[in-house]
Amino acid sequence: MELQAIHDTLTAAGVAGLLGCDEPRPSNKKEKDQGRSGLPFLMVDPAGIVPLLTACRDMPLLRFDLLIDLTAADPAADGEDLWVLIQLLSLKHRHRLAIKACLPKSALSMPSATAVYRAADWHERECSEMFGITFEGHPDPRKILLPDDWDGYPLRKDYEFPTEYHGISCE
Amino acid sequence: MVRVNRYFQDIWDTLKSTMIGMRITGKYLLRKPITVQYPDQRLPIPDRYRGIHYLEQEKCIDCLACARACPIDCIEMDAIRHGKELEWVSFTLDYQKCMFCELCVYPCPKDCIHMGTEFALVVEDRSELNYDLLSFKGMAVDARVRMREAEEKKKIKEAAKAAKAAEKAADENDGEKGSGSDGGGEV
Amino acid sequence: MIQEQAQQALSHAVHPGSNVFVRILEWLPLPEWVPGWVITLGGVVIGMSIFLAVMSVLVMFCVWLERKVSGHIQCRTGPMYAGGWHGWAQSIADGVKLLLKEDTIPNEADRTLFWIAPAIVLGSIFGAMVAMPLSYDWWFGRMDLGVFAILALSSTTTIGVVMAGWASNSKWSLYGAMREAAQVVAYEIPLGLSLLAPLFVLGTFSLNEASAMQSGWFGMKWAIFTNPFLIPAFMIYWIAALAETKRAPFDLPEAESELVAGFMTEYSGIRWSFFFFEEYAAMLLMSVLAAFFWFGGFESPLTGALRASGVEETSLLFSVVCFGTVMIKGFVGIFLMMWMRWTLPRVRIDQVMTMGYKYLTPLALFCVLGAACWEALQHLIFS
Amino acid sequence: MSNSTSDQALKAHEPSYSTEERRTLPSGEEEFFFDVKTSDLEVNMGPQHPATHGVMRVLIRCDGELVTGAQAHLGYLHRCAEKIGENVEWLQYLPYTDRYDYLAAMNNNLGYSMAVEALMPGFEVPRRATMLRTICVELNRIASHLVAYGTYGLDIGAITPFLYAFREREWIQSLFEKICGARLTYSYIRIGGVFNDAPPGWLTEVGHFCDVFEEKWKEYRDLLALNHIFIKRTAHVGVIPKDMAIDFGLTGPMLRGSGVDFDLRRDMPYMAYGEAHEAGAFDVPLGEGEKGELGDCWDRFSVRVQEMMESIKLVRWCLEVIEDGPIIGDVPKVLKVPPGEAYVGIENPRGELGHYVHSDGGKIAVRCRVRGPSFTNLSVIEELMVGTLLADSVAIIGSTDIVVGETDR
Repeated sequence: MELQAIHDTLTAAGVAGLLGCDEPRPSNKKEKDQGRSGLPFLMVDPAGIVPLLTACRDMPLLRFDLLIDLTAADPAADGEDLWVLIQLLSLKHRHRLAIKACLPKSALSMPSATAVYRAADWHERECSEMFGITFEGHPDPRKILLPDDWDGYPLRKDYEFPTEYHGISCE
Repeated sequence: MVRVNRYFQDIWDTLKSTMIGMRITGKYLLRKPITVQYPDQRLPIPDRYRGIHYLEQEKCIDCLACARACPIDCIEMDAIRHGKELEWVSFTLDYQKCMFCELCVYPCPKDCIHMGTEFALVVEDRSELNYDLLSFKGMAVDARVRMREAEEKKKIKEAAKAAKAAEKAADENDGEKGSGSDGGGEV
Repeated sequence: MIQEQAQQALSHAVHPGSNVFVRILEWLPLPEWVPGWVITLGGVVIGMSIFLAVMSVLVMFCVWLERKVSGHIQCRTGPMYAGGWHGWAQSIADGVKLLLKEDTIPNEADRTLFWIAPAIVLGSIFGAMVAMPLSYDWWFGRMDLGVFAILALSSTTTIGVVMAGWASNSKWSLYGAMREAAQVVAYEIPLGLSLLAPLFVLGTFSLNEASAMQSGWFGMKWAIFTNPFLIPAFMIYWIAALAETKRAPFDLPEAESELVAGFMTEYSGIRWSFFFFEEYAAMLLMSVLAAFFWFGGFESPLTGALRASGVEETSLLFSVVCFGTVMIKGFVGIFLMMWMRWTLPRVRIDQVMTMGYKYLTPLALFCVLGAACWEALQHLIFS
Repeated sequence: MSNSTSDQALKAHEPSYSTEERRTLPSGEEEFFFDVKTSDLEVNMGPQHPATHGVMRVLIRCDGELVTGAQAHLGYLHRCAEKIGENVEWLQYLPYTDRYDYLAAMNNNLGYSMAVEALMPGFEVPRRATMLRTICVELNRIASHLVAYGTYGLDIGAITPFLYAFREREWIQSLFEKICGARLTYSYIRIGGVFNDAPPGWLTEVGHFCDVFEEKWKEYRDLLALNHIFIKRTAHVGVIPKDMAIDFGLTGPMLRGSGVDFDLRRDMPYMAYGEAHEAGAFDVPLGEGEKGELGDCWDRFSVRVQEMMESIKLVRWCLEVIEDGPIIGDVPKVLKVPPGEAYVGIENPRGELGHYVHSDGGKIAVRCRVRGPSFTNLSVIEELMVGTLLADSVAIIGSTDIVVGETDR
């Protein structure tokens, strides 16, 4: 199913928190628009992620069984938002869905998806240590790849590389 | 009864599959080993092997294309320009960093940096891993041999080409007399 | 008839013969004034040295063989350099290396136990080997209950292993030790029971006598050919022996993919090599025991031929042939152990227990019963 | 032996134990009780342990041989692959992709290249390049599954199958060495196509390899997969039911081992796989619970063993249809990728390898996310290991076939 159809299906089911589709567009030199290539995204409100994912998983037309990936991106150092990106896959209908939720850097907190997909568990742990996003309701919010005492969020664009770690020079 | 059956089935299966396994291992016990005794015997190394680099210094124009292409910045070069002539100061490749990805070879406009077949980076000190690629220094023996062979081949090719060109030029000369004979007849 | 046969067999098995120690002393030109206790002591010392040397060489050969066999099974060559021809000196080189290695004891270890454990392991297995005759005429310690001595002493190694595991103060070592204890206790039973079957047939506990009992049929009256129930009994014995010697597929005490190196995780250098030695010595012992009770011991057509041509059993030639025969049989067994090791995956601890108690023990009992019935039947028919 | 302080159940249990107790019986005699104080044993499996397939640590709480709790600790091999992706040029990141799943570097190259190609509108990979890619990827899948096969044998205690597997793997590596010059970190499949064309005679040798491998494959199966001890060790162990596999987001052989019929190559075809499937070049083997329950370790192992054969079929098909032509599309030396975002998932030997790349039109990626299949597949072990024996926990870790370079990236 194409993204627009998925969006319509979700809207018809009355799922809240949909903010439209972000579809690729060809470049337009007249308007100095470079265009955007690649993959279409479903823009959603981070606060309503749990009911949305539940709907995606349970609606017979969608049946997104697998949460393939949950990650974040910091598009610009001076930008105001972080993006949380979720990739879903349906085994039955063989289609994918990419979800993008914009989180303001001032309030990096969103509900955890672990109740819907247990696959989200480790992905959220990684995401939160790398970007500093708090996933509320996560059962085990420890760091996963980084040491427990690591400062800063390495994948943020404004991350400053440490000069030393426990007396070991990082230069 | 099912349990009794399974009891004896288990015994039978274990014995049978053990025998099958021992037949396979026993078969290889009697075959010739496939390994070679490494330092004495060596397997052939293919031509495309990505080993330690070698540089054709006289071709290099100090354009830094390879250094820019390197993902880890392990190539450094320095040369002083005297008009068209280059006076080389250094061309170093740090094998502590190098990951032999061959990305430096492709962008070279003069096709002068290559990867050789030598792979043993055995040194007594880490600093020795900073190889100087100039004037065959740090280049493996077989790479040198290969380079010489390639040069000879090239020379033969060029000679053949030149001969052909000369012939052609001669033909042309025959055709239209009076035109200049700058066809490149000198070899 | 059987009794006659037995008496005839025993008549040449129990010839006066003598201990290797005493032989050496008899051979030495000692003056008469030397006191008796010096001779005895000297005999013991010299005898023990020879014994240790012979056994060590055999064990080292086992180690080398293991590496070659495993190598060729895996399409490799095994050791090729040390000593020249196919790395024959690899074991010696390794021994020297292990001797020179730093001897480390973990800080938190129980030093005394840590120190004693390898000695117990090696001591008990070599103690058991004393009961192993080398020929009708050559032996170190003559025992009428040789099988008992071997079984008893060889299972003492467990104490050493448990000690090592406990003393190392490492969790993996502890696991290894506990597994060893459980496993060896479980497999003592089928091992003993399956040995009972040939003991019935041969009617003796002595290894010498067992061999002599199989000397008929031109040296081919091996126990396994005389009684069909001895074939399954041998298979049970073999599996139990693998478990006793901690060989794959029963190498749970050291299971390298689960327990790192099991009870010897913390051992290094020469102390570790003691455990290693023990394993191969135990293999040799178990194979030789099988050779004595199933496969004719010293007997082979060669001994039959010698006997027919009137060579004395006490002669040097006969002894050498006997020794060679039993060693060849023993090494065939060792080779079989190695072949199995490099073929089979490891079983799990609960499966080890199940196999020991639920499969091998009842089957061994059945074999004993069957062997006894067969013997009785034979007796009824032939007498 | 450290006591667990975090386990509430254990704490609540503790007061009932006592080391020594004295009480007077009604008859007036004094009686002593000595009770052995027991506690669970916490064992660190790793970071350096033969069963963890790399530097990973699993903290196991054991009651004797029984595992009562497990917690995986990752990050020992974290090499900042994603951060590096944001700091080097598009093409320069290629050698780094070799290094997260170092057993299937071709697949990583392919995943990354396809993700970047997805950002270049209208870009098409030449046909010969696609075929060379498919051959290399499938050969690499065999090589990777051979390691999975061999090391799983090691975990279970059989050493010889490992060396047999590596014998064929060495051959595959030599083939790769001939085509790209490296044995492990290939960097062969690049954005737009492949680096080198196949040298003369290479395709014939690949065909020869396929013939030989088919025979050896039967030996693999008989020697290990059908060995009764091996079956006893792996069947009924680490059972992942269908819904659990889906809930945990497992992919690849882990998912198929649980009987879920899904393979990206067939169901969401990329490259030439759709065409290959139509031509009947490959099937998707599934776990059937043949020797135990559906979704046990044996099923997962068996799926991998069978997939090797399917890959051979695919390679054969490619060798049939491959034709001459260019091996790389028109890609500039310094690549500037149009702005956009793309997520491309491909079927890695371990499952879905996804790359999310975000370009702002420059020479360097804004975000380069790697979704490693091992990472997700590993998350299931904490749950699986509880209630098994220590030896089973090794079998379970082995059956996930993780590459720690990829879980930690």
